[in-house]
Amino acid sequence: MPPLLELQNVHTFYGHIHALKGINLFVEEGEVVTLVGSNGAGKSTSLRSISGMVRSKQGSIRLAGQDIMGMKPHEITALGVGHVPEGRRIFPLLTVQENLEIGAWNVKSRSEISRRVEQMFELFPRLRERFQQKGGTLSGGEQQMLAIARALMAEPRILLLDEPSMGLAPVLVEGIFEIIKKINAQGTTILLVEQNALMALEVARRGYVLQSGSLVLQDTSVNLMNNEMVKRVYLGEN
Amino acid sequence: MAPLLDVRNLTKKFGGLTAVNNVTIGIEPQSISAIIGPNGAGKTTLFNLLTGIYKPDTGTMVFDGHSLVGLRPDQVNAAGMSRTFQSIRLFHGMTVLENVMVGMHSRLNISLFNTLTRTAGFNRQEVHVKQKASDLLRFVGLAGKGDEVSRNLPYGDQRRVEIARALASDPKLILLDEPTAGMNPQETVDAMALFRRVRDELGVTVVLIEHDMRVVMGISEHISVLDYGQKIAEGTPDEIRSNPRVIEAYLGRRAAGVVEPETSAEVN
Amino acid sequence: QDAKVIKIASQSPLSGPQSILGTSIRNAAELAIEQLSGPLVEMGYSVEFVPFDDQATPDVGVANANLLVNDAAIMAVIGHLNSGVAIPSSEVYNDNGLAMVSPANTNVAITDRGLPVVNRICGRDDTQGAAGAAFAATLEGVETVYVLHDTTAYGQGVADFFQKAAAEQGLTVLGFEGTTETANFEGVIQPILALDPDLIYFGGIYSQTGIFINQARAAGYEGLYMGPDGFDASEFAELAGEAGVNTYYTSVAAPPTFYPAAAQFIEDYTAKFGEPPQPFAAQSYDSTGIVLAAIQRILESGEALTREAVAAEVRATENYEGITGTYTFDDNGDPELATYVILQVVSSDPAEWNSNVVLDQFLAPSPLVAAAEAEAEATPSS
Amino acid sequence: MLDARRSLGSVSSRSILEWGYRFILFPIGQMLIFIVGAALFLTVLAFLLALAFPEPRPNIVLIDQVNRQLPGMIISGITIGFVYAMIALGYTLVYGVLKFINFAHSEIFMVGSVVGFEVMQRLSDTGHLPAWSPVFLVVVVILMAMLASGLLAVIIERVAYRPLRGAPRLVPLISAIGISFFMIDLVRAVEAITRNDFNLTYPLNQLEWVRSPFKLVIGENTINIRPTQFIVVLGAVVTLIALNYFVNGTKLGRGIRAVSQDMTTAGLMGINVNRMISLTFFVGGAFGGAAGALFGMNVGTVTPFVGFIPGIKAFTAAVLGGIGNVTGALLGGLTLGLVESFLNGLLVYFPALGQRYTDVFAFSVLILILIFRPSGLLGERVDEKV
Amino acid sequence: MAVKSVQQSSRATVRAALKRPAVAGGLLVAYILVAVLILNSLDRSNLWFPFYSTLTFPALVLSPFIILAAPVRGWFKGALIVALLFLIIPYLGMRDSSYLELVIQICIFAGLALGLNIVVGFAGLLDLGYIAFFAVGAYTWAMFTSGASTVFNINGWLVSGSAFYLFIFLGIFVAAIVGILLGLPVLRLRGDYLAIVTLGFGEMIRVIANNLDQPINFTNGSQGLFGVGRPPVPFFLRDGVLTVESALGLSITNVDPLSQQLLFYFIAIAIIGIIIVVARRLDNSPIGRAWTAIREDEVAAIAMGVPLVRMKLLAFATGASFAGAIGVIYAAKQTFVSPESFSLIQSISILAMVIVGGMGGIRGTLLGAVIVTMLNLLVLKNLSLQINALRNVDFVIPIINYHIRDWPTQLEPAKYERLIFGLLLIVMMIFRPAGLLPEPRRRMELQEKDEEIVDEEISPEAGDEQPVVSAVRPDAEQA
Ligand SMILES: Nc1ncnc2c1ncn2[C@@H]1O[C@H](COP(=O)(O)OP(=O)(O)OP(=O)(O)O)[C@@H](O)[C@H]1O
Ligand SMILES: Nc1ncnc2c1ncn2[C@@H]1O[C@H](COP(=O)(O)OP(=O)(O)OP(=O)(O)O)[C@@H](O)[C@H]1O
Ligand SMILES: [Mg+2]
Ligand SMILES: [Mg+2]
Repeated sequence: MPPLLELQNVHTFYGHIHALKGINLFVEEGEVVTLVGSNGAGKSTSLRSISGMVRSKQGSIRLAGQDIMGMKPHEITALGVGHVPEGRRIFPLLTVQENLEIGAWNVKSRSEISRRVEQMFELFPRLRERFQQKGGTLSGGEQQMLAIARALMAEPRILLLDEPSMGLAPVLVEGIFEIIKKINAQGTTILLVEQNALMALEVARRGYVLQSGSLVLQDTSVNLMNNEMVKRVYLGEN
Repeated sequence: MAPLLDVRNLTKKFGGLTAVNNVTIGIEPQSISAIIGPNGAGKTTLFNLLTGIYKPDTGTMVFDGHSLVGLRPDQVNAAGMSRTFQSIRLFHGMTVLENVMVGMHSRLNISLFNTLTRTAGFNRQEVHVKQKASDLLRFVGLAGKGDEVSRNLPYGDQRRVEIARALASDPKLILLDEPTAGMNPQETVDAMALFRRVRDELGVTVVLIEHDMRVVMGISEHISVLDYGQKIAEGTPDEIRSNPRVIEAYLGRRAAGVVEPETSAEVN
Repeated sequence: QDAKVIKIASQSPLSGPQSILGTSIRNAAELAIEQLSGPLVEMGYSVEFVPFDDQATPDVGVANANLLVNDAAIMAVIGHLNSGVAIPSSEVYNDNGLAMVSPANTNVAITDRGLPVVNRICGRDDTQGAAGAAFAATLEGVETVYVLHDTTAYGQGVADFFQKAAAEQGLTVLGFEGTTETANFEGVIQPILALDPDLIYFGGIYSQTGIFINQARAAGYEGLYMGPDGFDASEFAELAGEAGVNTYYTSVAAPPTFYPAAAQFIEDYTAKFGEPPQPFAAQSYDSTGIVLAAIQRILESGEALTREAVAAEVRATENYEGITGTYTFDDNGDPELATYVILQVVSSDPAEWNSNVVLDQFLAPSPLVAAAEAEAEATPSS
Repeated sequence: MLDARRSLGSVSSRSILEWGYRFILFPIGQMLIFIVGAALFLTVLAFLLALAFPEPRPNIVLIDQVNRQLPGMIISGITIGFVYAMIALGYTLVYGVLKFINFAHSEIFMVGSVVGFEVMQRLSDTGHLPAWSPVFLVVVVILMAMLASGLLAVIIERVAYRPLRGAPRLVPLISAIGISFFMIDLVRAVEAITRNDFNLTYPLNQLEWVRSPFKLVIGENTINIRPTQFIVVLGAVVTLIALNYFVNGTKLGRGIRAVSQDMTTAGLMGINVNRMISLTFFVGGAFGGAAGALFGMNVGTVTPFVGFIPGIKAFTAAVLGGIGNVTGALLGGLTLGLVESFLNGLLVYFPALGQRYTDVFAFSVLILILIFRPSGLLGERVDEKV
Repeated sequence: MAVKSVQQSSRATVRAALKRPAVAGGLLVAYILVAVLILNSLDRSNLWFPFYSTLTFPALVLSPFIILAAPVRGWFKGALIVALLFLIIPYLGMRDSSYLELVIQICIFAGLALGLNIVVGFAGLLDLGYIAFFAVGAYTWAMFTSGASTVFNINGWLVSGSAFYLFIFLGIFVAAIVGILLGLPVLRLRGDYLAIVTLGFGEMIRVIANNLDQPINFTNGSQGLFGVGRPPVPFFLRDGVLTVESALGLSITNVDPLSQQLLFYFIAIAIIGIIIVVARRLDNSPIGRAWTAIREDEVAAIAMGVPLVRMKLLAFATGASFAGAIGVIYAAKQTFVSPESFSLIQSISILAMVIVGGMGGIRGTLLGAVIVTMLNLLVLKNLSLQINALRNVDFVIPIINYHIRDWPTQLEPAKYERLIFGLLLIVMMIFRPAGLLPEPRRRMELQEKDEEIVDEEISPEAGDEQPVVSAVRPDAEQA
């Protein structure tokens, strides 16, 4: 059986900037996999290439065996890829509830949508308290929860998370990682990008290390945490 | 010694929300201080009030003997207080060098006549501006990158450009809003060294907002904690780390425990 | 062997809302060249016609003028329709000694500037406005008037003359307003309804004034309606519909059907262009004829054919027998005697336009001629 | 009115009554309150003016004139105000989504008015016109105009704006101007060939009901309300309510709002962004078309140049209300219509000024409002969050 | 394969050869000479005159841009341009003064475009009422010297033509003051709000000009001011014309108007020269950097010490002053000023020049002005003239055997200049969104954008703005 997500030799460009230089990676069903790398290494670009936000020039991207490269984002989303983009990007003038409903755009049944909204409120009780509030007025942590919940509304097979802890207070960072574990436990496959490599490796089973557009390391989390280079550069130990 | 910046009873409301509530903070000259607090606590708003981007509802802000209340941002900048932004706001289409040169605006003699006639004074000033801008770029570690267009720089470098740009107006005090957000640990360590050099070598007082406890605890001498717009604690890193209210509202148990003093003190 | 080329240009709006009149001026000039250039062709010349579109816009008119003066073969310009365009453009013609004969410009400044190259064969707004006012004063029950204009050189000019003459005639002028509106006149109509004048005079052109009266009647206006020769186009009937019936208008150009000599012209024009000539078409035909005759005289006299000569010879025109009358220019380029008529719209059917009834008609001398006459009268008595 | 306070989780769980309140009663009430308020305010100003200048011109007692003109000014102000509002919606919707001013919108409006004419003229040519019932006729004319203008807007977006998405904002502005020039002349060419004319007069005189105004007697004054004015107001209200429902009450509307706030993320949510943008253009264009047909019926004659002035006015109205804000467009349009109507009605009596200065004063009002409310009447005041 | 590579390499050699100064310079000279020779031999009586002149004259007018871009020495460029401006064009103008007319019009619009470029391109303020300042300049001169009976005329206080040069400065000054007065209350507004307010101001100025004939006649209202004064032609210019005439054996019939045109020609290129220098010096200075900063991010700019309102006012006033100077020249050249010349459409077409050429860049803006003006005044006009000429001789298109005469009058191209212009605008924008000659800074921004856009629908940048009622910058959204 092919892995749920598989990238082979993916090249992506921004204008003349060669951001991804032949990435190979895979994610098995049910896994949490993390991508670690410094700024500009191409982590976000990898996720964007998968979800179709940027079009890769070369290589193949497969979802459960189906080639999704070159598809438009809304088509890829329909196939079960959820993406929580860098910087949350919730719809600031829609209410929390509307934001969630937008997440289930491809779901026709009203009752199904209501059921999922209810489910999200259970996962993130904080959102239930604010369901009528405009997205733009939420605090950073709340926005992050909303962004994750919104992506989950489509019940994706795989969730791409881009730096969910960025700019959050330490106490919230803990909360977010708890939630990631919880979602995964409920059966969602997760590809996680994090600056906070330590915590990312703690929740992930496997990890990849990216350096200026290329993969330099791949291993289980435990091994990576003990790797000297990883320790020095990404875990801040010397 | 009189504080360089003396903020008293500052309040700012947005509609029904009190973003900054009766905050009093004093910043000593030549110090490195941090302001921390949960998301939405009002930290950035405080910076915006100080730099004239928002007008306070009540309260006083005295900087270097002059009141800041009612000043426009450019006047605040001219008075000697400069800043960076939480979300990087470089002039993306301009080169790195030009970005820094713009930062010098309030220190320049801008005369239409001189500009059009290209007097000797004008040319001298231009040479000086360029020289100083490259010096600053070297200072923040971007020597040789002056001609790149700023939007093409990696994120970490963009943060450095912002700092160089803020330093260009020879400020007495610089406000850094989450300067290491999105940096990896190695870059963060470098950044901390840079902040120290700003204070030690340039004599500029530093105030920063951060969520990264390694930075906060590692370099700041004084920490103020905001929550729901109010100051809930202040003191040295050690005092803050053990303050139960701060732990509950902000740090969480893990962050409070994980960061060992030695780890952060050692980095350079 | 190539024939020597003489070109005659026309300038009139060929696009835009007034292009119906403008195109008619252009077409009639073309027809005139076709029909009247025979003698010149016999002398070995070919006469070409170069129409320009001034878009009823001064800027464009002047730009065209600057363009066409550089074609040395162009000997004269027929045009324009709009005084606002003719005045600045004629300054350019004047600088280059190029003769202009206008079939339609009624603004006083056209000729009062005394430019040697500028001539017209139609009447003037001062006389037209005054004639309108004098007529209005004779209408039963008319004591108050409300004067509108379109803020153009033409419309405002003639409305102003009407207003002054109306006051002199003892009528009360309730308002004098300019409007550039072209579609929705509600705002203009409200105060008129409140002031309830006996007559509205609108110094403007049919494309605007026709729509206006339609809306004014719908809003409840029941008084009389009057205007200058800008009303004179069959399109007025179409735009105004029933609301336009009985409208009075003055004109310096009676409908072609009014001139016995123009019958053949109407027939030829209709045959060539597939529609009947609009007002000023016959005048355009005559303007062109005057130019051609002048050129013919020069060639016959053996002089060099230069623009200066043409301009001088056009000005020297005496008793030219056109299809719309006999023309002699005074020293300013006005026709010594001009026709003025007062007409009334009889039907909302555009096809009936040429059967509008002529209520009154008179020949008035140009100001120069009038002054000379006055002097002549004064001299013996003193 | 377009503030979605709560999204429609499920209609079934809510009563029709509540739905009716939210999407019909509430918006109508809001409109009514605003109209009455604005008209009252301007009336008071007019009377104050009359007190200050009792006799601005010999033999003119201003207060009498105001008395006589008041109903007429209000009615015509509301009529044209609704037309402005409907056009303004097109500007505002497109602005909301693409953040640029669709300068070609005035031509979309013009095409609506021409299509309205064509439909009626065809009916008239074939002799069907007098036979059709007024309601049916009006509905058909408006729908055809909406369809044509809506499709046109979609085509324009595809041809002239989509290739420029992501370019600096002034670039589509220029191609919009190009489209505008092109459309004017194209319509002119078509009409020139088919009708040899471009003053297009609606064959309203064949319709008995159009010619009989409602006579409203107030005191000694009789005010004629033309049926077309009535149709304009009614048509505008109905379509505006429909739009309100569409934007705030339907899933597609929510999609449009999402796209307008963040196109990229909307794509990630599974929304086909291009389709939403086309839809927005269709809706905005259809409104422009409906406004065009209503305008045409009201004024009687249209030309290919008819779009320019209402276009500028509606653009002003959109900005006045707060560009990007749908309710704002409505209020802006009504405000502008009423202000203009009052200015037109009163400036006449001041010899040194006159109606020629209406636009000057109207723009001054706009500038004043913008100085005190830099984002328009309803524009939320965003101190940019830094 | 082999063939292809040979082709490629030969193409490469050609390209390399072209880069050599000698070759490039020779080609340039040949290019200009050929254009001049063709123009010189063209005769208006030729049936195809409009067609040929449409092909060649633009080639000549555009040659400075090619010269500037060519890989030749600086002095050589300078010499070529001087020869073009001071020998070739005046000579052609003596043969056919419509060329002078065209070049003067181009200069007038180029001056306006450069002024607007300061406001829109440099400082990023969308001004839709720019033409108002042009009007202010034009009226400043026209009011005092017109033949119409304005208040100045009645009192007999007529300014003599030689005051013209003084009035250019007065025009600059008055327009700048008006710019500041208008700008003060509104420059705090952002983006599209500023656009509508400037649009309103433009219309207000026009309406006021249209109505200031009552109660006191300043502007002669809608009738416009005609017979506006012109600067006296210096005797040497007229003598020069006569000398050249006899030297080259031309027969000039209109010596006086021609000398007048030549005078305007020299004034126009002088003023454009000055404007270019001023614009470049501004761009390349702390002021220019401050403007760019404002354009890119107002909040950051003000926080970095750039006084927003003052810098915006400066941009507004500078742009206005250019228009004021040009306005004085325009009034004198045209001898006629009326409110109709200052409509919104004019503001928009100047904006179109700036954007078509390449916003923010001086050379691009000039190119935009040249191209748009030539399109309107030469190409489209000539198209109509050509068709008309063919119609006059009953020309038959050979193969398809079509009589031009049969083309319906309803579809005369003269009536559809706007349509063609509109189409060209759209096409130009689609194929060169950054303008024909983009400023490097903007070109780069745009290229990245283009390619990063995934499927055409998504620009990843779009979202960060506060939506709906946004505080947007007037130019591209660069997140
Ligand atoms: N929109 C863009 N336009 C141009 N270049 C870009 C863009 N986004 C990213 N890049 C470039 O692509 C490279 C990879 O960027 P990417 O955002 O994927 O990095 P990242 O690993 O996610 O870093 P970060 O930790 O900063 O989020 C970098 O060099 C970056 O400068
Ligand atoms: N311009 C504004 N309008 C309305 N509310 C605002 C504005 N600026 C800030 N706020 C609100 O004020 C509160 C404080 O915001 P602020 O940005 O100062 O938080 P912060 O402490 O910097 O948080 P973070 O760590 O997430 O950056 C938040 O609730 C925010 O939504
Ligand atoms: Mg990233
Ligand atoms: Mg903050």
